[in-house]
Amino acid sequence: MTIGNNSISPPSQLIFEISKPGRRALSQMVSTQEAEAKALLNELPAALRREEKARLPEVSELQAVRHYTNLSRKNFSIDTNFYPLGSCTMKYNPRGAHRAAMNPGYLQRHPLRSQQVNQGLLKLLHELQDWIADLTGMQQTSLTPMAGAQGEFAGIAMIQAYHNARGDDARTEIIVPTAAHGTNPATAVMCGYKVREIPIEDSGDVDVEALKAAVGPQTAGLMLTNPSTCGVFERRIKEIAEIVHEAGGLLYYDGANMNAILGQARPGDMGFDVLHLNLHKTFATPHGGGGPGAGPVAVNAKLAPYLPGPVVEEKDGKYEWATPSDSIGRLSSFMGNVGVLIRAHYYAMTLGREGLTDAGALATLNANYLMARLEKEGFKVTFSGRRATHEFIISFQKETKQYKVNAMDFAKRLLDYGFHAPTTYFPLLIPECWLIEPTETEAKHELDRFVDVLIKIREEAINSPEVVKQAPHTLPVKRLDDVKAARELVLKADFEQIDAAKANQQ
Amino acid sequence: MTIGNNSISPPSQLIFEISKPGRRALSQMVSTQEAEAKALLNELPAALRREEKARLPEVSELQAVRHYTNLSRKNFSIDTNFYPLGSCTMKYNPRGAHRAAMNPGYLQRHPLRSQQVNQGLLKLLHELQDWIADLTGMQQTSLTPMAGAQGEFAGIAMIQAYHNARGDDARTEIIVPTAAHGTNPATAVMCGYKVREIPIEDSGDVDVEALKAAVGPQTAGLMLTNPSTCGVFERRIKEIAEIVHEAGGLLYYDGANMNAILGQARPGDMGFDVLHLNLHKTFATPHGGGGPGAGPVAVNAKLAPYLPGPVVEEKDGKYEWATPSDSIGRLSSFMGNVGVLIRAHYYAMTLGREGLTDAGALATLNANYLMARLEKEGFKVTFSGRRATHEFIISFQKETKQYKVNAMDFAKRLLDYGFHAPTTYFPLLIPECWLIEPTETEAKHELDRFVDVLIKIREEAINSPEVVKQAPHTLPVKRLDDVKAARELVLKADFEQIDAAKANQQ
Amino acid sequence: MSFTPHTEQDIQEMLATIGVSDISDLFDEIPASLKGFDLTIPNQQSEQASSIRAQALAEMDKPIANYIGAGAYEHYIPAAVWDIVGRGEFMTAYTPYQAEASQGTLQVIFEYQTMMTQLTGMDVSNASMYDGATALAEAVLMSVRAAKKARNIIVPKNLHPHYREVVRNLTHAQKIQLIEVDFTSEGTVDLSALKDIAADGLAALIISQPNFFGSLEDVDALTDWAHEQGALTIGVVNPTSLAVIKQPGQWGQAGADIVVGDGQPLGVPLSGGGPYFGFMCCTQKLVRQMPGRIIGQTVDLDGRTGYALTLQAREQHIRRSKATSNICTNQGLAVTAATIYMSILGAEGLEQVATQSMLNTRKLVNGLTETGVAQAFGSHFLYEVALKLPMSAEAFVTGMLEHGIDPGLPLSRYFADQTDVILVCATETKTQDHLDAFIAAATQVIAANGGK
Amino acid sequence: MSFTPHTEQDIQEMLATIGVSDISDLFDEIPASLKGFDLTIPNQQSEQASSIRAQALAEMDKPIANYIGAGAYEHYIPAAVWDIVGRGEFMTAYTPYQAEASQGTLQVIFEYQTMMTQLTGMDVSNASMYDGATALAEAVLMSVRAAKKARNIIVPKNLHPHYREVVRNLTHAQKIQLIEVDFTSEGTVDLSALKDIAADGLAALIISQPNFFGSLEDVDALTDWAHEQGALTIGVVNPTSLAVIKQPGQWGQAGADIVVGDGQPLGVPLSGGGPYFGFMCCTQKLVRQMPGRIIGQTVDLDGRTGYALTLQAREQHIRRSKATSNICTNQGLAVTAATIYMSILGAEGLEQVATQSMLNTRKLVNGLTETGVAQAFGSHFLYEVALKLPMSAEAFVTGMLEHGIDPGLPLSRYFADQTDVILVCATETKTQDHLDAFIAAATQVIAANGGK
Ligand SMILES: Cc1ncc(COP(=O)(O)O)c(C=O)c1O
Ligand SMILES: Cc1ncc(COP(=O)(O)O)c(C=O)c1O
Repeated sequence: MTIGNNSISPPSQLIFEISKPGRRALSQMVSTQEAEAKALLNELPAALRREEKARLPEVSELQAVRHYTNLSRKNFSIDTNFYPLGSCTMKYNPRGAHRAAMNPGYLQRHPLRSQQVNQGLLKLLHELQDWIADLTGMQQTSLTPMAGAQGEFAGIAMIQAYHNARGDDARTEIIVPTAAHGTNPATAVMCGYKVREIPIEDSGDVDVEALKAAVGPQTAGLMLTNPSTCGVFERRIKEIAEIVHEAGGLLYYDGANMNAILGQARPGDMGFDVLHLNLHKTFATPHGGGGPGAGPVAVNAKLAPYLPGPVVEEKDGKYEWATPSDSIGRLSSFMGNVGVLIRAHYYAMTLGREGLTDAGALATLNANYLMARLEKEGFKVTFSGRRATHEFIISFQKETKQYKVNAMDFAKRLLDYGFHAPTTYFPLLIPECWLIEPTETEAKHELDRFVDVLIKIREEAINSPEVVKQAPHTLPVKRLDDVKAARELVLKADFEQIDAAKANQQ
Repeated sequence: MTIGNNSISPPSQLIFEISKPGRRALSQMVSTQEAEAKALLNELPAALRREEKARLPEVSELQAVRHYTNLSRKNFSIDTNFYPLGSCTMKYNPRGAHRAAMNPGYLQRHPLRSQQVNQGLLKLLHELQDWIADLTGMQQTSLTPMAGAQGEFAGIAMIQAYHNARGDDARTEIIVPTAAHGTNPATAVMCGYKVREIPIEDSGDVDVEALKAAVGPQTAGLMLTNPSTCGVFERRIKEIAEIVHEAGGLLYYDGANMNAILGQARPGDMGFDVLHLNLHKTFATPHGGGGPGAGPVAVNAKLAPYLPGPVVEEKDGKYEWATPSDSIGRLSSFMGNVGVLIRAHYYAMTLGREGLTDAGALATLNANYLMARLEKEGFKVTFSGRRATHEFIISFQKETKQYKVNAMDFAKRLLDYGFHAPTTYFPLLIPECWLIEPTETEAKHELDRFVDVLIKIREEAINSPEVVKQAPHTLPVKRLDDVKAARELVLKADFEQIDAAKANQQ
Repeated sequence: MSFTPHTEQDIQEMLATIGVSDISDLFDEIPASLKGFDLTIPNQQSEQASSIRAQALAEMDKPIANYIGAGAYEHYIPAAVWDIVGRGEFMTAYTPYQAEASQGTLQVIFEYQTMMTQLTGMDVSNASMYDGATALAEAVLMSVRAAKKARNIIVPKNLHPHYREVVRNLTHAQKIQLIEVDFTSEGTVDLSALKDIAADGLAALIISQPNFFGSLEDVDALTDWAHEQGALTIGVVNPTSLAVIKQPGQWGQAGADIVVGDGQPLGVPLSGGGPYFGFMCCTQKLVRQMPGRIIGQTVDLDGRTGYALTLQAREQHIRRSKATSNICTNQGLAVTAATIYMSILGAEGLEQVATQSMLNTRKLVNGLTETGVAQAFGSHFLYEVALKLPMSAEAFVTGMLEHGIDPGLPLSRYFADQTDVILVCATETKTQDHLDAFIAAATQVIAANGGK
Repeated sequence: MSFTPHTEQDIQEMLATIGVSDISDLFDEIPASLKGFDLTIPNQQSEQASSIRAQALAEMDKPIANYIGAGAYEHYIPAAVWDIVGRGEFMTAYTPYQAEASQGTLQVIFEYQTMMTQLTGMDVSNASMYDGATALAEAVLMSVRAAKKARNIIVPKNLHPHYREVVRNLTHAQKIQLIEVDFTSEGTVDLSALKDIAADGLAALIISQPNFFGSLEDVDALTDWAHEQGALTIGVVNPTSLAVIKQPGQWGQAGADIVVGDGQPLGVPLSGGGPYFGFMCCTQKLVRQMPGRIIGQTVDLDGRTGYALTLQAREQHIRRSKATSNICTNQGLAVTAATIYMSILGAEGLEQVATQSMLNTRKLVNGLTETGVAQAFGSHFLYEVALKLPMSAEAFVTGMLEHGIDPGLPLSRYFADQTDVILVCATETKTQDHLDAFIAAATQVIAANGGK
């Protein structure tokens, strides 16, 4: 007798399995001049024409709607679950911002629309540029980078351009702490730099002595997040800035963690020369299951001439696209992820200075509260004794040893209880860790439930470890075999198999 | 070891349980003049003022979004499931129609907007009036009735007004077949009539002899669906019409089943004098979990002067609200469910005459195919030998006797397999029945799966009847106790209990 | 074109299974004389073409600043509301007949019922009626059922004229006597006229608070008077206003018996006239007389809480000709919107909506004083008010439309003698700029007409 | 104001648990010198106020008929697409790191990968890049990684100028040599010029089909030439066009090696410039050099099919400084839209979009002949074409804007000598009325400028 949902419902079909030759979502019929239109194909030389149609799905509109609606239901999301993914700032994405971005007035606008009829959008972007500079303590902003990583690229490219412009071209290294996000070293390499890693201390702060030893005439710059990915505030930040500046390097601020210090402290005041923000984190735009985001960069006066273009400038009440004098140039096809920028503008406009400050404060309160509660319940907080910022780290090293139930097992079991797992195994240098970021939009009640569930899972780990190690049990699939996925690469649907299965059915 | 979703997730909370005094979805703060605005309350006499605030939820925007998003996920719906609910025409609700109705140009429009600036909407409604008359073979339409039942009221009230106007006021009875939908007799009573029921024959057709015996000078009219709720076409419809007309009565057509004969036959040609359509069925507007629908009425020349108002008239290219000369008057606050009417207009405009005809044809094909397959698999088709229309009836009388597993048990178990159940125990006169309406927007593959699952459930009924009798097992709740619901009426949240539970938690 | 998924091959296979050769064979029971007509409805077209046309129709009329209330109110609706309401699982579900597969809809309605009882101060609520006017008509029928013999209903003349008409049209076949009662120069019910009406056969008194003119009634006195006559009180209220004025459950000594109204102000867009929804609440005593769907809490086989349609024996699909009403499909989706709207606003938010609307309407009245505009009736009002103009109200409307403003509803459309009175409503959606624009335009229009 | 749910009581309880008395204590590790600045960003406001302002900004500019293509194409998007994409479960999820809780997103991307390989005729696809230009830059880096030693890339001058610029800016730090090659009077790559380039050190040839001028290249010859030199071919294509023109997998003898482009035409609104998404496909051989996320099929503990991120060892979050790219967040939601769009249209629908667009563009060209407008280059084109005007293109744009038409992109903005050439595109969204209006307006504008 099998009654579970998993056991009686067929496995999720691919849209290609639903497809049937000759079927059309007929409402999408485009043209009443079909014959005339298709005849044009004959005017093209045969060598240029496509011979066989692509095997795209042939489904009705309802089949498509039902298929993708049901697929969506297999996701955890902010709208359905607590999602305390550290470093990712999964907070509420205001529906008002979504509405603002979906305004037909914007949706229909071509990126190269003549500027005299594009003033509303340019004005909006100009405001956002100003607000970002204001909140970060910088002087000027370019909104074009498409995500955090591209913001990093823009920043490091500007640092490079700055040194080059001064003929200071023996600087070949970017310094990055070991705890840094993977995009930091990867970016430095894309910009042609060598990466020099420096360790962090037990306190979570950068090892300043190691930094001193690392800087020199070869130092182009330092990339740093603050608060760091260890979930603590880099207390000696001004000293760090001085060390790097004295060595002739510049400081890049990875703004992924800016949510913690919104309205509390500004990277510009700390001594950073350039930064990016992840609007999809700090400015509450949705992550979309992997993007789009936006990673605007802001700079101090030193780097302003190098900003990537286009930026928006105001002249006599008219707005126009412009390219800074020594710009590192264009980094993407058009003007960045405008729809994301509209959402961020809406968010900043609605919260205003009080709201943004509150967001940082309550994000920090939530993290510190959750950390305090977990520590009291006997979980191992990695940087105990420090303030949590908007996130903090716990480690399951002890549980892994004692019960053979590791951080990933705890994470998977958490899914069964309806919570998305925190970030696992990041930063890489802390064993069996979780980086937990509750964000300011979660209620105390939710945090308390989270603690209760973790306690329960720990009991399960002791009493019935297999339940935890084989988790999840209640999701559309059980634990997936990652190794097989990478070993026997299947990266697209197998039409032969689909056709054979269909032939069999008949 | 409990791993099922039901066992580890807490029961669904009420929004009031999430609520906390003093919490606000702050983005909804209305006013920067709050003090000034609230001071106005003091100008009202104390006796008119509210003393204690209503206990509405106090939640954040995310809490509301998450709560209601998650609640929605506990529904079956057309967008997620095959939903072959007989008589309800659960077909695909085009998203294009939804977009048309959600156009801000309409959403912001007050119902009493000055007509000179309301021309677009009036034109749309005028077109829809014409199209409905055209498709039904009638002369004129009023769009105001809010749903099928109100359409019926309008129709019977018009019949009454017609007789009254002719001084023919001894007509006190409305004839209704026993298979009729409950709204028919209920409507007749609301209009002050006595209901006279006539039986149907074994073939599913109305017993014409019984009808002959029933009619007389007391007959105000007959209410009939065709195809009937037995899922067959009333073959002697013209004879029936003559009998009623000769007795001085009029014929009302309940258009709930019009989907079957769209473009194939027209009630007006059958001899009906008045009808309603359920736009939420035949014209594919969504049912919304129980409405809104729209039940426009269309009439022949005899009844045109009595149509409920307002209707839209055109004069020299200008459109205006008007009231027919001997109107039965206004039946609702404004002008019917305009948003539903916009969707229906879009649907009719998109499908056009070919598409609407196809819809009827393929709805009929789907029903006949499903009926043929089920009959071949040994299920009892009630009106075997007849053509199915867009729906048909099967009966589980045999299974109920043999395995003690009844139609409701089969229905509940079907839910476990991801299909919504057909209409159960309707029409009331057929024991242990299902009324099955697949609609034209479902694919053959879906119908085949339905047959496979029914076969499987029958096997379960034989081999492990308890599984079926206790079904469903995989939904958010197991079988619910209807009797308790009616006996121990709990019709709202119990705040005392909620407060006590909260106090306990602390 | 249609939204059908059938391939030609599907159709052939299906026909073969059925045992016919053509789809037309499936219609062979339809008499030939009924077939073969021509339709005049246009040809099919693509979604793109339909979309262009739908949008063109919607934009045929320019947006206009609306100051009409009169039973439908322009309020700001948080973006979250319809984003959630529009989810397929809410929008494309049917009435929750299969409770286990409809817990979403059912719990929403249960929460809605709770909220409505809180707002009105009544014991129970149903799951919705079509709209405010039909809800009132059903309340009248309900009061007559409850009263057993009495069939007289007092209908004040300051009740919304559409409501009066709908009550008449929906109840007259059931031999119900509607007795009209006049209003005073304050615009409120004439208590002395009331006292001339015989208690005999009186089933209910209808009280509209605020009434059609926006004036506030002495609800305590009216309620107590009705109860003294052995009649029920039926309150007709604006739900938003209940955030600030006395809830019907507290009217007089014993409270109202049935409360109805239009739920549109609670998160439902104006949308040219609907869909809105009617709400209906009553005392516990009357619950079995209530029409429409009602959701009850219950438990499942495991003892888990769940929700289901209940008291279905009142309804037409079970009780047929003996049902409390013929209503079947109601306004479920609009109710879902209202439930989410109330959750996001809360009582405090609703109070802000009401008080800011009051402030805006007052600003308008004050701003118009100079032009010679004055309140038509002397009574207290909230955010809708009848204003006496120094010119014809219809001419005023025509003039204001030139300025892109639909300034209100001329009372003359319902009360022939009130040619210079207009019903005006400025809700919280109006900014100071809007109000200033109204005042400036009105000043011009009135001046052009010869001034005050 | 913020979207926080904390009550004052919550805050006090939480502070007590933490053991501090004020939230400001939680920031006591931040040096005092960093605190206490003033912000100039405006005060908080309500959703209603923000909404009014957001809408006012959006409507500051009137809608305008758009005939610009140049890398972003106006196509009709079925309403269903964004209704489903906008569901919270798609929109508010993160990158699918926890595969079991992200099967929705993962399966969508797996289906997307399949569709893109079908459309391009390539072996594999990744899960998206930022946009077309960055995808091309990544393809260049990828080709250099694959080539091991060779670092020269041929970039035709008829490649979209923005793409050329982005390739330069994103690759120059890695010492990649970009060799420009000219175009002929037909607007297509000058094969003879190509032959002058040394095969030595050649990593790849970029082919844009159609190219920036809308002209179709001899892709077979170009592909074969590159392969003969031992270089890879990188195709830059418009995905919609692949419904009608030869898929890159079939170019020449062996097919292209890497194919990129902007996915925007597949159901993503123009939206002022984004978010769009870049797609990237390649041969199986190159898969491990591919940047970005890739989804693979696998099984769960029960043997059930499921999907997961795979080949993560290429990515920065695992491989850090040795990663194939620094890309992390990509354009997932736009990919979801494209997947649903392609499902609803199918190959047949996409072909109709392309051919109707071709027809419309031809109608425009034909309608303009009388005014002295002619094709600037003689080659075959699809639905984008460079037109030579009898007047300055910039002046033409200014004139057409008066008629509510943004008529195309003056080539002079990128090619100083092409002052009278404009790049025009009329997709399937244009009706005969639109085209007639364009022709009438253009006739007037040209006449006003002295005629042909
Ligand atoms: C600390 C840190 N830096 C950089 C990034 C990269 O940002 P994005 O994913 O927007 O490219 C992230 C986000 O994942 C991050 O958490
Ligand atoms: C046959 C029949 N008649 C009448 C109705 C009543 O229509 P409505 O629910 O729109 O009032 C229905 C729908 O439930 C029906 O199926």
